[in-house]
Amino acid sequence: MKTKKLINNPDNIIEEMLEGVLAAHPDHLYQIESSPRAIVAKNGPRQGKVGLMIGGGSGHEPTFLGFVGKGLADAAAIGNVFASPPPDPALACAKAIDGGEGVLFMYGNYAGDVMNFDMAAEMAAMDDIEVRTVLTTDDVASAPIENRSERRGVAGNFFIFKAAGAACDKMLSFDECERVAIKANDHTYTMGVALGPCSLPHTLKPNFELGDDEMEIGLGIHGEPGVERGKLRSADEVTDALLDRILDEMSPSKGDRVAVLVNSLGSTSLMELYVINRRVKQRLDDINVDIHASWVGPYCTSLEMAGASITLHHLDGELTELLQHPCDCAMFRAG
Amino acid sequence: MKTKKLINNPDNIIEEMLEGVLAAHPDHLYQIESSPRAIVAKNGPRQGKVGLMIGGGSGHEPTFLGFVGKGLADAAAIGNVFASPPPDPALACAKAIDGGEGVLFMYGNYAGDVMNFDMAAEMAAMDDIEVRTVLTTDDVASAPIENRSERRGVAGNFFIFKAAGAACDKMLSFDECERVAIKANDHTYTMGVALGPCSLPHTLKPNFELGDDEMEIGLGIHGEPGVERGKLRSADEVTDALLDRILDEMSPSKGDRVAVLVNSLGSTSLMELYVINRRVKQRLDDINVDIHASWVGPYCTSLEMAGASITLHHLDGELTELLQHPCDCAMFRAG
Amino acid sequence: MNSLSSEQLVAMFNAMADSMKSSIDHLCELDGAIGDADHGVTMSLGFEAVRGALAELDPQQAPPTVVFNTAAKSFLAAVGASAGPLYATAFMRAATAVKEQETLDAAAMAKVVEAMVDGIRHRGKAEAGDKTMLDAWIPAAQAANQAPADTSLPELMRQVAQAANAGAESTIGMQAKKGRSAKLGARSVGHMDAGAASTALLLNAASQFVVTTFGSH
Amino acid sequence: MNSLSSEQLVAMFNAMADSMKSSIDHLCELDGAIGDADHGVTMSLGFEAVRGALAELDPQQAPPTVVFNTAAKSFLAAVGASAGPLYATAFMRAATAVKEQETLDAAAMAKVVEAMVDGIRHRGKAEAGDKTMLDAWIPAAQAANQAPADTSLPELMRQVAQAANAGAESTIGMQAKKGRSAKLGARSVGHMDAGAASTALLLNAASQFVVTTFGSH
Ligand SMILES: Nc1ncnc2c1ncn2[C@@H]1O[C@H](COP(=O)(O)OP(=O)(O)O)[C@@H](O)[C@H]1O
Ligand SMILES: Nc1ncnc2c1ncn2[C@@H]1O[C@H](COP(=O)(O)OP(=O)(O)O)[C@@H](O)[C@H]1O
Ligand SMILES: [Mg+2]
Ligand SMILES: [Mg+2]
Ligand SMILES: [Mg+2]
Ligand SMILES: [Mg+2]
Repeated sequence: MKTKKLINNPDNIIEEMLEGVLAAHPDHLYQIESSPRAIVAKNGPRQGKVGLMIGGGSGHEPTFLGFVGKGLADAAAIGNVFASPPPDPALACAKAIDGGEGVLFMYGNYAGDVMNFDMAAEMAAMDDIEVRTVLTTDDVASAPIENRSERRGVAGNFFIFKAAGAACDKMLSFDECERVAIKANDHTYTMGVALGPCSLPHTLKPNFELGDDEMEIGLGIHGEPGVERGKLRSADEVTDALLDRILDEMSPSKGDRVAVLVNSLGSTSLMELYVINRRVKQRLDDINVDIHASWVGPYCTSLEMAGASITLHHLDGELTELLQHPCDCAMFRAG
Repeated sequence: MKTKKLINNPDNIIEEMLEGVLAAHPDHLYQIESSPRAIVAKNGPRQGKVGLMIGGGSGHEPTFLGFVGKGLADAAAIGNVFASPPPDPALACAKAIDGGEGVLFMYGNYAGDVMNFDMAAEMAAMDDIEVRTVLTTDDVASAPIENRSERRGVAGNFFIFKAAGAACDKMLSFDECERVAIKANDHTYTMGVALGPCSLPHTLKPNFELGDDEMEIGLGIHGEPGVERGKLRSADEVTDALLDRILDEMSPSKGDRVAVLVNSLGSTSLMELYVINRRVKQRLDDINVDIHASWVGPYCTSLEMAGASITLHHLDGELTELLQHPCDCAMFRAG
Repeated sequence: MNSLSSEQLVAMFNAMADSMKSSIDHLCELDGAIGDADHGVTMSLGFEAVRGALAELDPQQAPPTVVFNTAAKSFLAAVGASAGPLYATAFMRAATAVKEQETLDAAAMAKVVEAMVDGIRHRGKAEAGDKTMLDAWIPAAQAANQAPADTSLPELMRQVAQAANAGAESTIGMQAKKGRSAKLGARSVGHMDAGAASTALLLNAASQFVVTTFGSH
Repeated sequence: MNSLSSEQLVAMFNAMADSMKSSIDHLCELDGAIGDADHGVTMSLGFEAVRGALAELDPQQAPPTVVFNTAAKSFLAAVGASAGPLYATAFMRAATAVKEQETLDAAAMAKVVEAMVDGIRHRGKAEAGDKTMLDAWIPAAQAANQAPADTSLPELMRQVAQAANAGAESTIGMQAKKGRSAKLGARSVGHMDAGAASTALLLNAASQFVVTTFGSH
């Protein structure tokens, strides 16, 4: 049995998606003609500003495309479904957004992405564009804390890119932008749970199997196996299991502030997400942690995967200011 | 086999969802203490302004809750999953948002909603609040054009509420607000397709059955049977089938302008929606119809149903201005 | 002659609540075929709310009219949907019909059933043959109305329930005209209407309760 | 001695493309067990792009080094992922290794395989035993390197393919250390690495092509 999808020839799906994106958001985005997988913000890049390029495999929409715009990322390099883009679109992005101050590459920590983006960075250097890279590693489940740098980047990208994008938009120096990006990543913690698989457009087959009554905690946003498989539990119990691991690492003090993201992996409904968000608020209230702001919805998906993730972004004055900094993207606005 | 969901006791799901919504959007929304299913905009209602109340069953989030805010709806009355709210929350909303100029009730045309909201309107009249009702009937598939008033209201609510909310926010008279609401509804056409069912939290059983390779055109946002069941076709073919019926009725002239909504019923991914949007643009380009703006995403869902709908909002000068009027809601911003 | 006290009326409501609770999936399935699959949930939530509200009453102080009015308000407040206004109006009419009565004998119960039908008809503006709960309620009221004056309460309720059963069955062949399933046209034929099905279940539960309470004569 | 012309080298790439195309589901399933289920799609898209780019070449004008360089660029541009940089680097190294050659005999093919391994190792920084495609490529290169000087091209390729098969098998027992599946730790044991599996398939297709072209000796 094949998963049903509203698609045409899967070989063209990324080009067709991008055509639809450009049709919907002509005021925000344009495509580089010679490198159509390079999507650039109409009003973002400018002279004297550090450029911010994000990117990775497709299938996580609105990540990455949706976060390109004034105040956030200047460009995104778009790969096939769950596959890093090759170096070419990243290089094209770097050239398009370089304002003479250097370009920051930010993306989730996956072997494929690192190889491709590093190749692009080397090529950019040959064109006298300085590239620095900050990998996102917010997925608490993907490696123990001692190996934080080995962790994957998942939904927490949202906060990390937001902070870095704000720093760039405020025309901070390359050093400062890089520092802020690293700090934002260090202050961001995500835990996810999957209830059901998704299918790649080419295969239309579930990318993993899970029992009819099972869930898997820590499963990656490409279906990579997680840390604990077990019987599905109630929303509150699952929320507690995810939060416990986050809070354990973050170890907030009374009066600390956080921003919250309750994210759908695809088919988990807003109704469920808000039920989870309710529990997050209860738990944070219990330990006297203030919620500065919350986002609830599909921000970093895995096609139609069922499940959700919770991200806490541990704020200080600087990160709060960056979070509040306005941005205007194709699929996201703030401030 | 039961559908897996991240929920607690289903008897409490609406209360828990609302708690999560209020936790996430405290600056936008409040709950009327004596009638907690009545959700009111913090900055919307004011003296001298016609109040706009929307509402209906839950499970369509961000419809209705998400469209409450300054510039759009002043309040929403929230029912159980797929069930009209009783009169009480609607009455409480009416009282809370009455600015002395009357209150407009707008909601999809379903027998249950009509009975409950009409009872609320009668009760409001006893409290000297004038209520007028404009039903949304944008679902082209749900009745022939001769019986347009029998049609259901579906994703087109988005444009219809937006226009009416803008009229109210501009402090137009009750007559004018009502006229605009009726006009916006008359100018809005939706066609949907379903690929898979959803399950109510209480039963966790699929609300309809569809063959492994089948789709159903015109299926309602509560799973009500549609007009045509057949083998799943390509995104372009399905888009054409939906658009053909819309364009046939709307019969736009060259140079006409529309706003477009490509909506996910729940688990259909943004990637698929943008592929569809691409085809919508191609078709409209072909007949020289201008796209003023497009929205692509989950705007009117049916829990985790798989499928999508296309809405065209046939613009004139007045409707364009209303569409552009700014609004600031919990889950939607424009302008 | 057999006559239901307020206490027994409350117990009858609880029996109906039990029946709805155990029929959630069945009624949702019927509603799913031509509607939105929630009728079982709605009816059960509604009757559970009624059960809860009636438990707050002191039946010694609350004549049947109060029981019906309490049922009306709690049912409506809990569920909305189509069933909410229809049953709330029905119960309010029943409350009016038995305003003077301390207990409910066969004649009073016949009035109750007829009043409920009036209420449902008034609220929903549907007609016989539209494929709604009315197609079970109308024959039920006719059976109550046509029963000879000396019919016992259990016998009356048995006939009422039987008529509702036949009425529910008859909806299978009908084409829907009111409510959500009306958009379906010919595709609605072949499925029993969920509201008619729940009507039959409710009246059977009521009849069974009366028989258990008073014996079958 | 048997020696592949540029035209035959292109045909060998096409045979590998065919093999990837018919293995999409199999390789995705392997990748799904411990990775992200896309390896079959990536490899097939990549080799189809190579097929397309090589079809544009005039093999009369394009020595093997150009074929390999063309393959590198088209593969990388089409797919990215992990496989993209790894195979692109491998093909570029192969192009350098055969820069002077008009045709590829057994010795040249041995150099190709060894150069590819160097490229993959350089790009990915993985080691033998990390449960990656290297665990199929390294034994393949060893087989090529250890073959006596007089080994025929078909025989060489047969040994190379066999070594890759054994290498791929050996990844089943390994714990992943590089790539997406590395996060898995002990749970990766028991599954064949998808990249090692595709390596074996590629080298078998190449070997089969050579045998078909030249006979088995
Ligand atoms: N106008 C009406 N008059 C009488 N009964 C109606 C009417 N509209 C709907 N019904 C009944 O209500 C039932 C559906 O109830 P329910 O599922 O609880 O509400 P909803 O239709 O709002 O989902 C239908 O099966 C039908 O019997
Ligand atoms: N650093 C590396 N060195 C060598 N091979 C690697 C490395 N990382 C991954 N691989 C190989 O790549 C394969 C996965 O390729 P593919 O699925 O195409 O890319 P991705 O991991 O980006 O989804 C793995 O099975 C493994 O054999
Ligand atoms: Mg991948
Ligand atoms: Mg309903
Ligand atoms: Mg229903
Ligand atoms: Mg992979």
